[in-house]
Amino acid sequence: MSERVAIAGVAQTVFKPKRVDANYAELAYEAIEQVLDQCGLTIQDDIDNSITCSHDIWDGQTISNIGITDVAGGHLRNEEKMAMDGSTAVYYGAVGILSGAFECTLLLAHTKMSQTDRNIVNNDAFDPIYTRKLGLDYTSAAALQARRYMHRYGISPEQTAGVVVKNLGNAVDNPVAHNRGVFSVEDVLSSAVVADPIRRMDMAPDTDGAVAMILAGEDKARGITDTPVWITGIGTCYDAYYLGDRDLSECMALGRAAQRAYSMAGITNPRDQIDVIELGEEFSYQELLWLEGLGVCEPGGAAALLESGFTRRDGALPVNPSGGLLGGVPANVMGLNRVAEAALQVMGRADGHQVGGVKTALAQGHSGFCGQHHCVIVLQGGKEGR
Amino acid sequence: MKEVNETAPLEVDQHITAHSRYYAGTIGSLFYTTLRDEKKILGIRCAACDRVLWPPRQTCGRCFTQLSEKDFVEIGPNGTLETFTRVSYSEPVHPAPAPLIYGIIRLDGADTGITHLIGGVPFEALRVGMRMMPVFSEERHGDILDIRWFTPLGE
Amino acid sequence: MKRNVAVIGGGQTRHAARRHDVNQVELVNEAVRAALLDARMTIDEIDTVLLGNMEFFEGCHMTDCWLADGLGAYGKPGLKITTGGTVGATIVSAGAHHVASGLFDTVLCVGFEKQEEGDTGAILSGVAHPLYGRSMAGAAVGYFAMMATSYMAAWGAREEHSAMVAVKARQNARKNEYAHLKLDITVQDALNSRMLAYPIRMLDMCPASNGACAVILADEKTAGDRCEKPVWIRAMDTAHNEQFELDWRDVTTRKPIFSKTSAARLYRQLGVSNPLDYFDVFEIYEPATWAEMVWYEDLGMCGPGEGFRMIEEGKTAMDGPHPVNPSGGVLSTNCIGASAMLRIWEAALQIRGDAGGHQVPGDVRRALATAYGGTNWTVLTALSRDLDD
Amino acid sequence: MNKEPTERELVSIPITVDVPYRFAAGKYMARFLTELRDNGRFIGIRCPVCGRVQMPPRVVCAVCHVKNGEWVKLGLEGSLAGFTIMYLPLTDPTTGKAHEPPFVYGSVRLDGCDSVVDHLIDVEPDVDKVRVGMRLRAVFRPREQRTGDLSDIVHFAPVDNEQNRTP
Repeated sequence: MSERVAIAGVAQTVFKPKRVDANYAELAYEAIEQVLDQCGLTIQDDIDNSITCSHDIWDGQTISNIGITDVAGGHLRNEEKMAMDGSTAVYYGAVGILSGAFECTLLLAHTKMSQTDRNIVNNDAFDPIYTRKLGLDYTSAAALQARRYMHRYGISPEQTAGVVVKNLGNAVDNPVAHNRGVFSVEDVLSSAVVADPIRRMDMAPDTDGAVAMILAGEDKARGITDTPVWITGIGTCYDAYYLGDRDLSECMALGRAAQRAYSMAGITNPRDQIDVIELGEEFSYQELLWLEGLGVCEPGGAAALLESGFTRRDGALPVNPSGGLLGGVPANVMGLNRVAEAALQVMGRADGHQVGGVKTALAQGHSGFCGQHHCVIVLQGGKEGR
Repeated sequence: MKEVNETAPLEVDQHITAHSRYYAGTIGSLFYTTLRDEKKILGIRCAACDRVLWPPRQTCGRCFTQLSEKDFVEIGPNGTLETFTRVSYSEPVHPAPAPLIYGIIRLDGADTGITHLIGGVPFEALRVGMRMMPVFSEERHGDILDIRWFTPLGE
Repeated sequence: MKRNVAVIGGGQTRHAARRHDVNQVELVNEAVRAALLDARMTIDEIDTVLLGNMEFFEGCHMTDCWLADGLGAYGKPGLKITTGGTVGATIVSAGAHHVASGLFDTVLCVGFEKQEEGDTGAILSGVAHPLYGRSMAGAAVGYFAMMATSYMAAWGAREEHSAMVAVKARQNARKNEYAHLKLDITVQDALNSRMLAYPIRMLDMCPASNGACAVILADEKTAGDRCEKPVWIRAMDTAHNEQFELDWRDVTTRKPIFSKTSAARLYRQLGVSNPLDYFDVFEIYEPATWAEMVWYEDLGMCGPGEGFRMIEEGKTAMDGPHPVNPSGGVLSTNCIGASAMLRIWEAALQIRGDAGGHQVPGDVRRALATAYGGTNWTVLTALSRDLDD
Repeated sequence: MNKEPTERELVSIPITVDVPYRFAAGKYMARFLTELRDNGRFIGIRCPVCGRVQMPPRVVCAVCHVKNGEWVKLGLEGSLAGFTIMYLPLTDPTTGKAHEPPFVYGSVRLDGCDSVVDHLIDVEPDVDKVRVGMRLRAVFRPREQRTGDLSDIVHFAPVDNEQNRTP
């Protein structure tokens, strides 16, 4: 029985726009094999729970965890599928270990976005009675949120483009990212308009890949690694469903999820107490809006923070030093990748994009359109993980 | 025999095609029959939190109060544009070819917005805060496209 | 687990083939309100909300977000899990972990399916691997038909035995006000019903139902403070099974099978040597009649090949010594995402003595619930009336 | 608005959910389907630890959780492991066409393989004509009609031998 839960290992496939050579089970196994090797664990002797994260509609198979039961070690064992963003798999995995039911849990998220059409998939997240026939999808919904947010706080397209410039620049140094480069604000603003004000470069690209992670109770974790990353705060929260139910420039659910995580982790001033943030910006504006929801700054204040260099990799509070989702991370995998990148920062293993002196990191993920459900995870290393 | 990696990648095209039918329930049905037959838009009032909601629903999500047909109120038909976008790509799930304009309109008398199509106006003319009115479809079947789109008022 | 977990309330909808009067949000809400009423709680007293359903069965993505109003999840922590037909029990297991973790004192667990809305045939054939067997998929009925031919060939059971299970389920369902198929049928009626896939006939299979179930879990202190008849979750065990190798249909297989493996682990946790002595009532997940007889054997209620004798001798009848599915079971009500949770909730009702018309005659101290789904997956749940029992 | 709920029209909204996929078979399934299509033969995979031979080939042995790598050629013959006579017109979701009932549907265990494959069995739909254990042989479509799917096999037909003639 553990009072503390640690991330003991992390492995990610290289993310690519398309993996024609592998089906999703093979893709998932690449990450699983790596993380088990890295930690010196076997399914039979060490893993007592597997949580997978994907969606039937993305996978093109009903009850699609059938397709990864084998590689995830689910045969005659405990396996559950979190049909949400991968960040929530970390949340649920931590709950399982804290309950005393499990000691060592394998987390897995995979998606092959290349095998279908994201807009058709995401259209099915709109309720069939009042909104689906309008043809909405996550991009058009995000565009409505982006304009509302930008209008309310006077955020300019140049400012949201600044997020893209920063993150694609950061992604250059991330070995698993595929969407990267040194760009200017003008480059972003001259990319094609997809759903005004969102341009091609403002969006996370279609990506195939998988992430695997080992969560363990304290004793087990210490046996696996010298650099356990303690999960010291977790929180989730649902928001209202319909786009018109809420002011899209606000994020109540993120605020509450963060508050729960902060109170567990003893964080009263996130801006000072957190050393690095990896958050889920499927669209560039979301990095700004989510920072406000996380309480890093006042509502409407994130753009100024970005412009001041505060969130650069060498800034006071680096945000998405990995390149974030804009660097190319598959749907559903997004949140597990956010937690993985935050954990790598705490471990000091973020090859090429390591930030100095990370003791406390925050990861955020969201499910649904425009942030209907948020999940916040606070990670701490060494002595801080108390 | 050949090694695992020696076979050329193979891809197969398939569709999952499901013919679904969704029931609006008693509250949703009254909304749609009223829209279809009378060209009126109904919202539902939650007395507990003093809000009028669109779409009408049987439970107020904020305070969990159970609502019923007695709580129906007519809203709009005009309202205020809260946000909008123009989508430049086409998908088979779209009601019409691109470009499509979407907006969220807060109807008069309602506290939540309706997400719908916007038409009859150049995109460049749209502004947040604009007054909008619905244009009803000639042929109405009892679904959300019984409203053809919203368009700026009085232009 | 670190804290004891009790079922302190629950509720279900009226289950039916048609529920045109409610949308999915309202269907789920019907069960949530019933559970809150049963537990004498308000939604404000619920710490977190967990949803399970068969993702994609209704042709909807991210259903938990859409259903948030009906679930009472607005502003609350929560999540959604999908594991196939087992999901209703998986959600209760997840809820138990939430309570045991010490982070939450009260958890609302919800499972539902509105099968009439989706295209069940198309979605079920999607269970098969897209490039291996989807074009040939024999559907669930084909699978259980092979189990049946295997069972008859191996043990000498006859179609009459299947009919007896079919009759028991529907006659029990007549006493359950919420059940879907309440049929006053005889063995002869079952044997005369339409052949679907030899030897499985219409009345040998579960129906497609619309319905929802909700269960409220709490820690020991909360349960003691506010629940007169808490029912304790004593042990749970999950076993999934590998892809492509569906050996349950071969009743003589010697490979380790999900059902027996899971039962052995659960019994070890509880120190059960004879499940018939230990448990007073069973609620099992039987998508087809033959699966019920195989469950008897796999749970160790009898020896291999003796399951059909148990039904023949009336041992599992509502007034028999070892009642199985007094609720009418999945054969009478199958709203998939709720079905496994209904097994647990019905078992809890039996322990509380609150099952009404289908309360079994004897004293019920302990009950066992099973789930079934995916490619031979299960979740087993053991419940008891007393914590020190 | 003043009609009784019971007599009120209940509205429903039909929507066809149609999602396109381009599935990558992956290394193991691609090899299997390519052999099936091009050479009309089956291949399985042997687990390096427990030694069982599985079809279709897959990346890991779920029991041992080790990576598979040893291909095994399988013959076209096997035995019927289980069956049913299907009376439902089951639709092939990949083509939208129904398999016309009644037909015999069964599981065939190819010789030397631990897995079974479910397919159509070319036997009269009569309980007395089908028997668990009967010997069967895969009948393939002509090469030019094969696409790399189990439907490249027309059915499994009884092998004309002593065993099959004896009821």
